[in-house]
Amino acid sequence: MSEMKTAAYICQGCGIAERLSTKQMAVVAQKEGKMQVVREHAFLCNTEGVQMIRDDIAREAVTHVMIAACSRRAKTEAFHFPEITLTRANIREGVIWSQPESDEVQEITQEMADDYVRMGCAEIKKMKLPQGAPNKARNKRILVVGGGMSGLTAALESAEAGYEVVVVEKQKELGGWAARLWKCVPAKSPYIGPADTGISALIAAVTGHPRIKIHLNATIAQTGGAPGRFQVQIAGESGATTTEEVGAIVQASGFTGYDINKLPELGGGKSPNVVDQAGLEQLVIEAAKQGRPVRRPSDGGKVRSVAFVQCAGQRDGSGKHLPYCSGHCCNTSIKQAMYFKDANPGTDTAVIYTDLRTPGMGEDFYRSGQNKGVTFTKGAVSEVMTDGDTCTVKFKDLILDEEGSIEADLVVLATGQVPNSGVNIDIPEEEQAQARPVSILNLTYRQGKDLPQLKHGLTDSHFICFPYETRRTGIYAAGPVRRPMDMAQAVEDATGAALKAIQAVENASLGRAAHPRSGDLSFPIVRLEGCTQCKRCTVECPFGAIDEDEKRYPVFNESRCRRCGTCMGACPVRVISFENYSPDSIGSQIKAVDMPDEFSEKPRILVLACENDAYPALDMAGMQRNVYSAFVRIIPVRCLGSVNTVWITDALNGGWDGVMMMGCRHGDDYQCHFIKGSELANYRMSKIDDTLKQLGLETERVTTCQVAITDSARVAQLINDYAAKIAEIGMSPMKGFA
Amino acid sequence: MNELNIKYHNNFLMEVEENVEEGKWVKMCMQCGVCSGSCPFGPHWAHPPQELFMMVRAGKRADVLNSDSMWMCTSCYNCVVRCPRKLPITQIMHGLAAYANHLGMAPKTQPTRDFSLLFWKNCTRTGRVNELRLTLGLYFNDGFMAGIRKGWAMRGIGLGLMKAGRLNAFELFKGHVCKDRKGVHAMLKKAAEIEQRRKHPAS
Amino acid sequence: MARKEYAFYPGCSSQLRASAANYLTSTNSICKTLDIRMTAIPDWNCCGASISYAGGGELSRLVMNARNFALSENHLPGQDIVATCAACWLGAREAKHKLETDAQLLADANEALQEAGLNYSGKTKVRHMVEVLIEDFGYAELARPVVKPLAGIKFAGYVGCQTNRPFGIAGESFENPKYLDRLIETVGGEAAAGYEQKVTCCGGALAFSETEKSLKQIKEIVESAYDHGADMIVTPCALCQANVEVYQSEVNKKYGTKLAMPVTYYSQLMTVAYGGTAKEAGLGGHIIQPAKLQEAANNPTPGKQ
Amino acid sequence: MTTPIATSQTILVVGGGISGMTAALEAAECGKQVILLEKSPTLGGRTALLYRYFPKLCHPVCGLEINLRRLKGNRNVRVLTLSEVSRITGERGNYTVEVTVSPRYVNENCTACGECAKAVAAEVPNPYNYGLDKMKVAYLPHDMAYPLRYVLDPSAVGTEDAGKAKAACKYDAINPDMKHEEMELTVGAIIWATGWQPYDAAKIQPYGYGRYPNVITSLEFERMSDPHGPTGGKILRPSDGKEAKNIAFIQCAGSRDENHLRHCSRICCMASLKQTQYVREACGEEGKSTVYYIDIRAIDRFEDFYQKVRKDPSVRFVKSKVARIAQESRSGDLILHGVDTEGYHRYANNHDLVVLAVGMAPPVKGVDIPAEILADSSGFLEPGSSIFGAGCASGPLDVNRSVQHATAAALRAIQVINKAAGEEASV
Repeated sequence: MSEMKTAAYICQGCGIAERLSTKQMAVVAQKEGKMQVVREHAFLCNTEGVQMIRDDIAREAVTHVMIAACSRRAKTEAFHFPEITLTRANIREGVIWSQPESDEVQEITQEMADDYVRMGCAEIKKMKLPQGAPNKARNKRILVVGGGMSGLTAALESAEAGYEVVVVEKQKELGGWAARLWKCVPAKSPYIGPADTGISALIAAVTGHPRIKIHLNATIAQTGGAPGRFQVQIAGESGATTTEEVGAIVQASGFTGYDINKLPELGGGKSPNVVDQAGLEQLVIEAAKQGRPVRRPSDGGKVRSVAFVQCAGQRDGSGKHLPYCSGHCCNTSIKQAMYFKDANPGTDTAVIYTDLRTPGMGEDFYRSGQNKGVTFTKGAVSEVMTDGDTCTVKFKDLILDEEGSIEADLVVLATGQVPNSGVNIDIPEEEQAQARPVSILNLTYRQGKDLPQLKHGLTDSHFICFPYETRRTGIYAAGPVRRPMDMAQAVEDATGAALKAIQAVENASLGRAAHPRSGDLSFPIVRLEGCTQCKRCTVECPFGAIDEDEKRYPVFNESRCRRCGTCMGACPVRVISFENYSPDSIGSQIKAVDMPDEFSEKPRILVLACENDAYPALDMAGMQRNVYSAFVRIIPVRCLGSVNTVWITDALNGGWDGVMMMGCRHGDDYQCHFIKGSELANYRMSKIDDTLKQLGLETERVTTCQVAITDSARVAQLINDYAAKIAEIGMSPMKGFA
Repeated sequence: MNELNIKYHNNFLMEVEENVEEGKWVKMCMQCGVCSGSCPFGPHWAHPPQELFMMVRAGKRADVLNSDSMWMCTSCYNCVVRCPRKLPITQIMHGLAAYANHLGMAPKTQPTRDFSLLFWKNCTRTGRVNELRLTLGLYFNDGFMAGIRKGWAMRGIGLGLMKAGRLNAFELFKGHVCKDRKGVHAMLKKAAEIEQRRKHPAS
Repeated sequence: MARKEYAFYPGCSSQLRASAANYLTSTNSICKTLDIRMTAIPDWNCCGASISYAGGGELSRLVMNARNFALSENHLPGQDIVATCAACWLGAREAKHKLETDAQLLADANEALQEAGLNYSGKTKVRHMVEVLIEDFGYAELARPVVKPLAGIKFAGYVGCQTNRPFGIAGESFENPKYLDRLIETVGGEAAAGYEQKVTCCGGALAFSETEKSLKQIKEIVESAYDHGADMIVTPCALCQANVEVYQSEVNKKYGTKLAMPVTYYSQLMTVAYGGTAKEAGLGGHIIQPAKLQEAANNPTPGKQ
Repeated sequence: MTTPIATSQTILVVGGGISGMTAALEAAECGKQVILLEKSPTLGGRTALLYRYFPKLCHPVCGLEINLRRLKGNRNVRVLTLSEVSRITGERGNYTVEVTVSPRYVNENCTACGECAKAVAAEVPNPYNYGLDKMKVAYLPHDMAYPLRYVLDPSAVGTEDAGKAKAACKYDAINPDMKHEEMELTVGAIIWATGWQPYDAAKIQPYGYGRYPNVITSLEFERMSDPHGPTGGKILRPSDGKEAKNIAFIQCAGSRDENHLRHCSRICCMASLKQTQYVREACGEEGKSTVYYIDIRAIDRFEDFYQKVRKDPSVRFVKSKVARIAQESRSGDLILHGVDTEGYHRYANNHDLVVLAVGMAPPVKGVDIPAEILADSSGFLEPGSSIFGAGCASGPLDVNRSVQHATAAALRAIQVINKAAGEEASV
């Protein structure tokens, strides 16, 4: 784009003109804002108003536009000018709707509006139209790690959408757990009996697919690069490695069954007649191969009675075993009991459960199990005795409220799924569990070899609305490695993960950000000559986007980056910025406001509000006419993580009386969309007290608070309380020194 | 295996399925307890229906058949219309009671059992119920003196009904009857035979 | 030729000189008014009722009903069987349902019926008198003959169990059936709104064998009627009528209460409203006298001398 | 309104709840053209009417905000509100879809300034609060509504309110003469994300919903707990407006019941566990919650939340399907009758409010859709249908799984249009 031509448009609609002097705002834009074109309009968002702006862009070659009207969250369809740089001053929600309508406050309300115009004008001059990451990454192949049900599904679905796929499976054949099942729980009606797993058909489809390449007996020796340009070294049996270039990765590394030897009280490892669900599948498959009924492992005797113990080593509160429920086990036990009932209704099968969990259509399957004569009893199993060829399951029958016992030839322990999620990068390697976990991806990332884990070793997303947020752009977990699940869900999950992988390569090829700033073309630019190699950016990036080169300089991988600006906030020397969001674009706004002197009794409070939750809450405060102090000036930020302490010190030096930061909730149930942003801000601000003392300022002059998007009433209260506090401690002594 | 070892095996369940009216439904209970909570005589059940079903599945044969719980069923059908699994609970209760009685395992002095037998005897004797005999029969069921006592206790009612013309002394001598009594009896005899045949095809 | 014809199944208690004779009397009266011809099934027999289960096996109890069906088919072809007694209706209705849904049972039943020289095709419909009134006539039709609206009398509509569950009257709910209240209003009476004990069980047959246990329920059924300021209880069920009326004295003995709540049949209300005499309404047959209804019966019909 | 240009390269998403929005956005962010159809005046669906999500107790509108921002920034998605599919013909790769658009009576000029709402007098039951309160006939569905445009309720048309609203609008945005419109769309793939319906609680007769004012549904309870809801976040008894402190949660209200819904609705256990925490939030130590359940279905890592609530002394669990509810006519309190089946204990428990955890019924049908659509025994869309189910239209799912499912549906749709375009090989 050629040289900058700025324009300011001031809307008079929605009561703005009735409440404020738009003329004066126009003057401010012209005189102080130095806008080259300044226009007022009675109804800026209507076709005529928008056409006026378009004409200026076309005829006057306007490149930078500041619109003073409603919130940037409103009228986005009308004010859509992708070809120019745009910012908006929030005069409607932010001023006239949040301020009372009365003459005595007219003056301070007008000051508020004027300042927002000043800030908008200051900001727009510091913004550039983002061009998208320069070194675009164009590889669109999808790497699928794991050749089980999830992996094969992800591979086939991606290939069917037209994408090249590379599958890496550590075993010598495809199929994973699914291939080790005799039958599976039905995924569609009728839900009356065990169904075919369909795995062989899937294997055939994958192996026969022209766009799918398969590596068997292979593991990932190393993964470097970024979305659109991953370099993956695949180690074969011999140890020799081949390198594949791919654009995105689906990690479907599956799960390992919980070791029944850890359950001796339930007979685990003490008798061949006590097996886990996988063990039973094996027995059934062997029997089927030989065309005979399942025999008792210990002596090949007849199996007349089978007992299924649910939640074995699961839902455990003691901390010894798995704390979670694996979801599929109830249906799986019903299915396995049906194996026996379908073969010989005379065989006794009992399922001992505490909560039977057969959600959705599983209820039909449960009914069918009962109908086939499977006995269900609500009981807590205390012990499985394994002396002799018949086992005795001792339990408390919770319905009959008495001790019960079942004699069984075969006892099946419904143990849980342990995710194959590799190394837990959040604890130092030396502190890793004695059984040193083997890394799955062997990422060369500065922040560790594998995907970050959420809890219980699961690589699940923390976000309910966004299940594919793995904190490593372009790498998506699918299937039981992400969360315990049954086969039907794994298929859905893998298909969804495949889409996210495809989306990642498409975004990377256009130098575009992925969720939550989807489509953002800006990207972090670093002035390395100023860098002090402090490594804060590389350590604090929530998405592991920044590596370090041998000289310990940061290496930015744009296509891994989510544009949250945490690095920008972290940088003590302010060498990191975005084209349209930088220390300067915010700093200049802070400096732009008209600062009344200390006798004016007009304090100024800077509010830095997270644009994801706090800013919408403030908008809605306006929509609901929740009045707040006219002394605040609100600046939306991408995330509190992007707040650089220089803004705070600049503000205080510039005579601002208080600085308030509004971010998302942090802690275990954090709601920050960039994972650690609000927490980091909180941490950084805790360090700022010394600076304040040096300046001879009260620590209350800087505060941070956690705000939810629904806090439209609370934000107003928070502001007013803080304004009162500032009034209490008095005006800043720094005024006039700047 | 003795009864202790066949706990939670299907032996007794199968016995119930073969011999008890609607017994094949017992296995379908999911232990929600809505039946137990719906019964107007609930407090008088040592084991409410859903518990009886669990006991059947747990193989507690004697405990079930000796119980007088199922004799508490008033045939109000509350449980039936509320059961989320649509079990015909009223019929199953009647069936269990009848089967216990058939095996001679029902509690000996169970008034409803006595009344039930008496009613059937009474109504099949002539094809129609003889209310006076039925009432007296009930009183005198466990001994003459007891009958006098109960009769005396209820005399108000008896006399009241007489006065109201709703209990008729003349029924003692010649009450309501079916003309074709012979046919009725033959029919019932045959029905009994057929039921035997169905239960034990061998014999 | 009557307007409507049905095969009548009175049942043991609703026959002449039986405990619910007054139900029969009043039913006959309204049939006269509505021009319904009810022909008793020749030589009908007892349905076995729910209570006979320990005595007779499933099939035995079934054939008792099948016999009535067969007789009806032979002698009153094409006519629906109509019962007034809730227990008789339910017994028959259930039997009918089983024979319909189980071909084996039907075959067995017919094998047994042969002994009595009978056969049942499985066609006949089994209905309750209330169904006939509501479905074949409708409330408007039933209101037409009303000459003596029962204004000023408040009735607690006690539906009980067996006309209500498990089959019930089409379109009615198990927990809060409304048809009885509507019948009461149809004849100009006031229905006690929100009468909670509407569908509470009176103990049924167990009122005889387990009187002590049943009294509590009967007490609640009656007391709730008092709480709602009802002058009397109305019911469609002979057993409910008997239990709730007859055992009030026992309740009083046991709980020291002074209950004396009359219990009547809807058919008695209709008879009186249609201008019938106390005798035609069978109002003599009560232990606790439905005074207000008797009064109404004895008052001259407006516009008649 | 002009019919948007659509071709066999376009994906149609029916339903603007979180599943539909997700499917549309995920496809659009892969560069595909999408039309997103919503029958109500705003996107957001049912999740927009929830107070908090389990297990994090975070706010659904937070995710809605992000999705709306994705939508505002993405020109590949065209949104049609107040629009319903009336007929679909054709097959995969080439469908013709007939759409009926109901009038909003408010055009694009609307700035959401709210003057029309001030002007009108009449009120109607507010569907966004499940009828617990009323709203003006000129209204903004809620603060997160998208499009951010007012709506004139059809009941106002032809009344003087319509005139008042029109007069009050400076921007000529209100037009009471708008008519229904029919449009025909050509699309390559269809994603069916029509969500779910709460089961009609009145049908569960023993619980007296509709007869007893203090028996409410779990969805009504969500609105009641929300500070932006009809009671300002106070849990108030409908009968007398008193604060409820002793609350019963009845699980499987309709679900797992052959008289009602044959399936398990999956979410209700977690929803009630979550709502017990609302009681804590609203009443503190005084709040008491009792959960009546058959099996607590806290699947996979939701178990953590269940264990947390188990430890909460203010929450009691009773393993029992409540048999019936009676009302104490004087106090309006409710007496729950039943049997705790863990060892047979009869109870008659008094509560001042009862919340029925109503099940998920499939979306109401009545659309003329191609025969090859498969439905299961409960009427949910099955895998293998030519039209791709997304979210709860295909079965009872929680939000997380709905989104997962919708993301998968987006890929299935992309496969179809890529094949139609013969792009597969060329990617």
